[in-house]
Amino acid sequence: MEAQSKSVDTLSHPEALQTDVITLNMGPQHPSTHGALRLILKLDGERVVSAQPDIGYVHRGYEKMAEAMTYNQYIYLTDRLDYLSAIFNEWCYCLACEQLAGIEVPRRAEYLRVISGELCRLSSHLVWLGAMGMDVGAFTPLTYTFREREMILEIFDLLCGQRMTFNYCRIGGVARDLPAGFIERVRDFLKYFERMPDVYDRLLSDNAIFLARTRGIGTLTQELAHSHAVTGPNLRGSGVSKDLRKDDPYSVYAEFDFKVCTQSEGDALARYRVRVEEMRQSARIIKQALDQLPAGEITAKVSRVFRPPVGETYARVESSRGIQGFYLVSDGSAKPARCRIRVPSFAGLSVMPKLLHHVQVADVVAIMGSIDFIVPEIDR
Amino acid sequence: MLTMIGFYLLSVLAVVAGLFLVLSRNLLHAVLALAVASMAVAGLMLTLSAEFLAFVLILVYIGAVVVIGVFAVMLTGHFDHPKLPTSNELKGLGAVTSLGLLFLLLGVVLIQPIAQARTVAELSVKQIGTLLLTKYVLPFELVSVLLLAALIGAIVIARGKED
Amino acid sequence: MSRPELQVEQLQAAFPEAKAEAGKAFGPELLLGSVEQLVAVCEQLKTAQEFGLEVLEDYTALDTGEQFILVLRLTSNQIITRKLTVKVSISRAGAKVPTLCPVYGSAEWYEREIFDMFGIRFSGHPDMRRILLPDEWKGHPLRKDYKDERMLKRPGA
Amino acid sequence: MNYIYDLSRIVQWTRAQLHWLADWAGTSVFWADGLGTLIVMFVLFAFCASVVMVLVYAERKIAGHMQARLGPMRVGWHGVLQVIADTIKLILKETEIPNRADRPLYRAAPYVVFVSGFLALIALPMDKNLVPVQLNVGLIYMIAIGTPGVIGILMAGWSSGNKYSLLGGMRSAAQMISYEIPLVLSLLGAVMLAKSLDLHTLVEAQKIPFVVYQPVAFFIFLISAVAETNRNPFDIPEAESELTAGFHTEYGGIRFAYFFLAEYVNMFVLSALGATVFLGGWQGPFLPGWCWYLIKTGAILFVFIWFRWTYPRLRADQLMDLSWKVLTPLAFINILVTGLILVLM
Repeated sequence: MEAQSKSVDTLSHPEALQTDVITLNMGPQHPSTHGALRLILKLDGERVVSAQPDIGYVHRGYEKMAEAMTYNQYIYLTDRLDYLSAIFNEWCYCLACEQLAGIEVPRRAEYLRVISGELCRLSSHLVWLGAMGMDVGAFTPLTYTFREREMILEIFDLLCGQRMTFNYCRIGGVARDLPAGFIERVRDFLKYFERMPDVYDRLLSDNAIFLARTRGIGTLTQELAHSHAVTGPNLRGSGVSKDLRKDDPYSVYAEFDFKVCTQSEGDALARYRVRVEEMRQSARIIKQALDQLPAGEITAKVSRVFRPPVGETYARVESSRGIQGFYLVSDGSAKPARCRIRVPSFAGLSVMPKLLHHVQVADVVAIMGSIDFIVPEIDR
Repeated sequence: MLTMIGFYLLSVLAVVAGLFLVLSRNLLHAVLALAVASMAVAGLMLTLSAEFLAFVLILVYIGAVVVIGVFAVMLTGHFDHPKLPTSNELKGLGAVTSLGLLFLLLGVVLIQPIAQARTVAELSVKQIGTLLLTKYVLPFELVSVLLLAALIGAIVIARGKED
Repeated sequence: MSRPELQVEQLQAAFPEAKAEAGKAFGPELLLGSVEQLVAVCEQLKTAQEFGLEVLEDYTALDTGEQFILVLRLTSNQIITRKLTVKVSISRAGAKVPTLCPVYGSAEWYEREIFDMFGIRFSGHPDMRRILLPDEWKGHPLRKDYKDERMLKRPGA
Repeated sequence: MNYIYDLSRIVQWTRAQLHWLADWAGTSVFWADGLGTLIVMFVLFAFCASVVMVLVYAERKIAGHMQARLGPMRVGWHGVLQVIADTIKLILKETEIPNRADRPLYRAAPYVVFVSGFLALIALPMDKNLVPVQLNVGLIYMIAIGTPGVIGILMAGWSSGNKYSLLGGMRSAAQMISYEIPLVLSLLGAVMLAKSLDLHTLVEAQKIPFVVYQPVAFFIFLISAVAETNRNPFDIPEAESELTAGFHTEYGGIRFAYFFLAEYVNMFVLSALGATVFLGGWQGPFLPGWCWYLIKTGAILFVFIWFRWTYPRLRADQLMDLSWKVLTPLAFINILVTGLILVLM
């Protein structure tokens, strides 16, 4: 109030013209936080001074729950970590169990896992693509990508009776063999889907406004990516060709011919390009897997009560968002002594304060969208 | 008759809004009162069939002055404190200025017969334009230069030192 | 950078105070003698040419009942097949662990999570708060001695 | 020939009836004029409401078909009654006022915004003899009367007591002010050609629509008009992914409906202005004038809708850059070139 009664010489005191920094709580209920995430933004006008994510709104104690459940009981829970690409969670968990007990998974089961996993990657990237368009203000791509995603979900419905939380993988294999007509259905879909990445490209990446909104935005340098353990498409968008499917092949990935897509820029556009290209590669992998699908058993002989020997393991798979890891410690009983879940989004989000430093409010949304995190997975 | 009723209603509105503008403790309300007052004055001009002036008044006073005012008030904050003083140490000077202005205006009104003011108001846009670019070209250009200087000055102050 | 995989002998030679083993889970295992070495060892693993492990992929803890074990998974983004597990035992009674934040950026959140779940405090951490649980939560759930009257007993357990 | 479609005859007839009524009742012409004004206002409001209803339905349908879906289908044939159902819902809804709101401003804001858009309608010539108020500075009126809308948006943004609203309101006002400049400048070229600010004369002067002579100006006008109405790709004030809904985040029920109404009225007004100044207004062969007026306005409106469902959103600073660094200089150059050609010819 003193400023009102005394005249302030603004030229010699520029701070008198300074505007207040306002604190803006983005979330936990906000359309672009993609779940119950709170982002505490400090704004100077339109510019972000600091951004601090606040997580834990959907913490369900997954790691604690594992200690009270048998190995088999836990499988269906893992679906609810990254619900957009649920197969990878089950797959990774089952992989960890199999490593613990030294179980050899039949080749047909591995193929089925690859097919469902890559379909899942497709659907997850489709959701991401639509949401990314939405975040920068284009509503239309969402309806297109959801149309295709719906087809994939129907395929999953056919495969395991569920659209999102599949509960398909089992320790030692998968739950069911392919239903009749499945292969034709997937082939039809792939034929249809072939030209779709180009359609999305025409919708978004040929658009000058989309380019202006994403190029040079939220640049994730390699140093930052290394330091914050960023993995998956985000890392590949920064020019690091790291893909477990290629570099540390698990399952039967070594038998497929596909490319690891990278972009060197590290900005939101690069991450977008990587994901669109990954969709093409996933489609290729599915096609090869369908062609080479071997006959045989779909599950290994595993006793009903799964009791792995004492020991520990750390299994990793390349999920749609990066490296998903399960660290299981067995004390010889039917329940894990410790189950640690390494999720890609956790690291992806921890880099956020660095990426959001000194950007504009509108870019916050674009950057968050381009990083592609899943809140239930972060909170576990 | 309709115009007469309109004239008196608008006059009352203008005065009330003006008083509210001066007396309100909430800066934002005050600025908005200025908008209402400008609107009322523009309406008065319409009743005097000075359409062009009326719309220019709306454009400049509401579209520019009031909006900038609202921005300034919002950006500085502290605008609705109940203890906000409605006067300051320049009270005396302000009184003298406004009284002087009042007498000046009264003088003009008394000297000029109303009828003549009517005809002036009925000048068409074309005539105003012609006058601005012939008879009053020098003041017009001077005002432009002044405004330009003010604009640049404002930018210099707002930018501050390069950081 | 001749050999992509890290060798146990190489590790043992570089860190004589620690114990290197051929681990089964995730690359070789390096068992540190004391937690004070942690930062220096990680610094060397990250910066030294022959290791180049610049990614802290995962950092978690384990409650064995008698002690806590900190488990670090280090990988490299340059030589991608490279991986290493670093383990260090600490006492359950309020041991102070030096923070890894200056070495690995990802450690900041991982350490907050370990604190949240196990109550292990990290000295020098810039923001030692709970991360997943609410700030007013009592206890640290992943400790084996954690009790909560709201916890349900599963039938047969 | 098009006797029955000539709406201006209905207007003349109504006026004659009113005067006859005044004579018959022995009252003065003043009352007849007053009653006439009321009728005009009522008819305009009805027109305005029906235009908005048609527009909202059209927008939802067009959006639906652009997005590989159908749009509203349930209420009425192909969902034609959907808008009415929505209106009823909005009217019946309980209106709440946030605790931290500045109540008088909060209440007033939607009406300020709406009235400002509505008043612009009265100067638009819809047909040769069909214009509610004939103004010889009609164009300046159209530009001036929109400005209180900015104040209304600022009022809404500030009085809601919500940071998102405040940011949205400020962005909106900044945007509208910035785009008003190229918008006005783009219209000047046409004014120079017609040598008049009267919308009626402007239309009459267009034997060939001015868009042929002034393509650049029309382009600038179109972009500025989209920005002026805060629609995608310039819907930064409302940017639902960042600011949830901008200045009307805290509004609901009938007050929200007024904002909604205002948005579409503004869209219509600007499209109609574009049709009047650049596309030759009510001039056209075969059909009666008001049909041409509606067709041309509809064409521009379709472009508005098309933009919205195709483009992503620009960022605030990119938006300002576009206005100040591209459109404004371009508009000035356009005026200069037009002036030069007019002088030389």
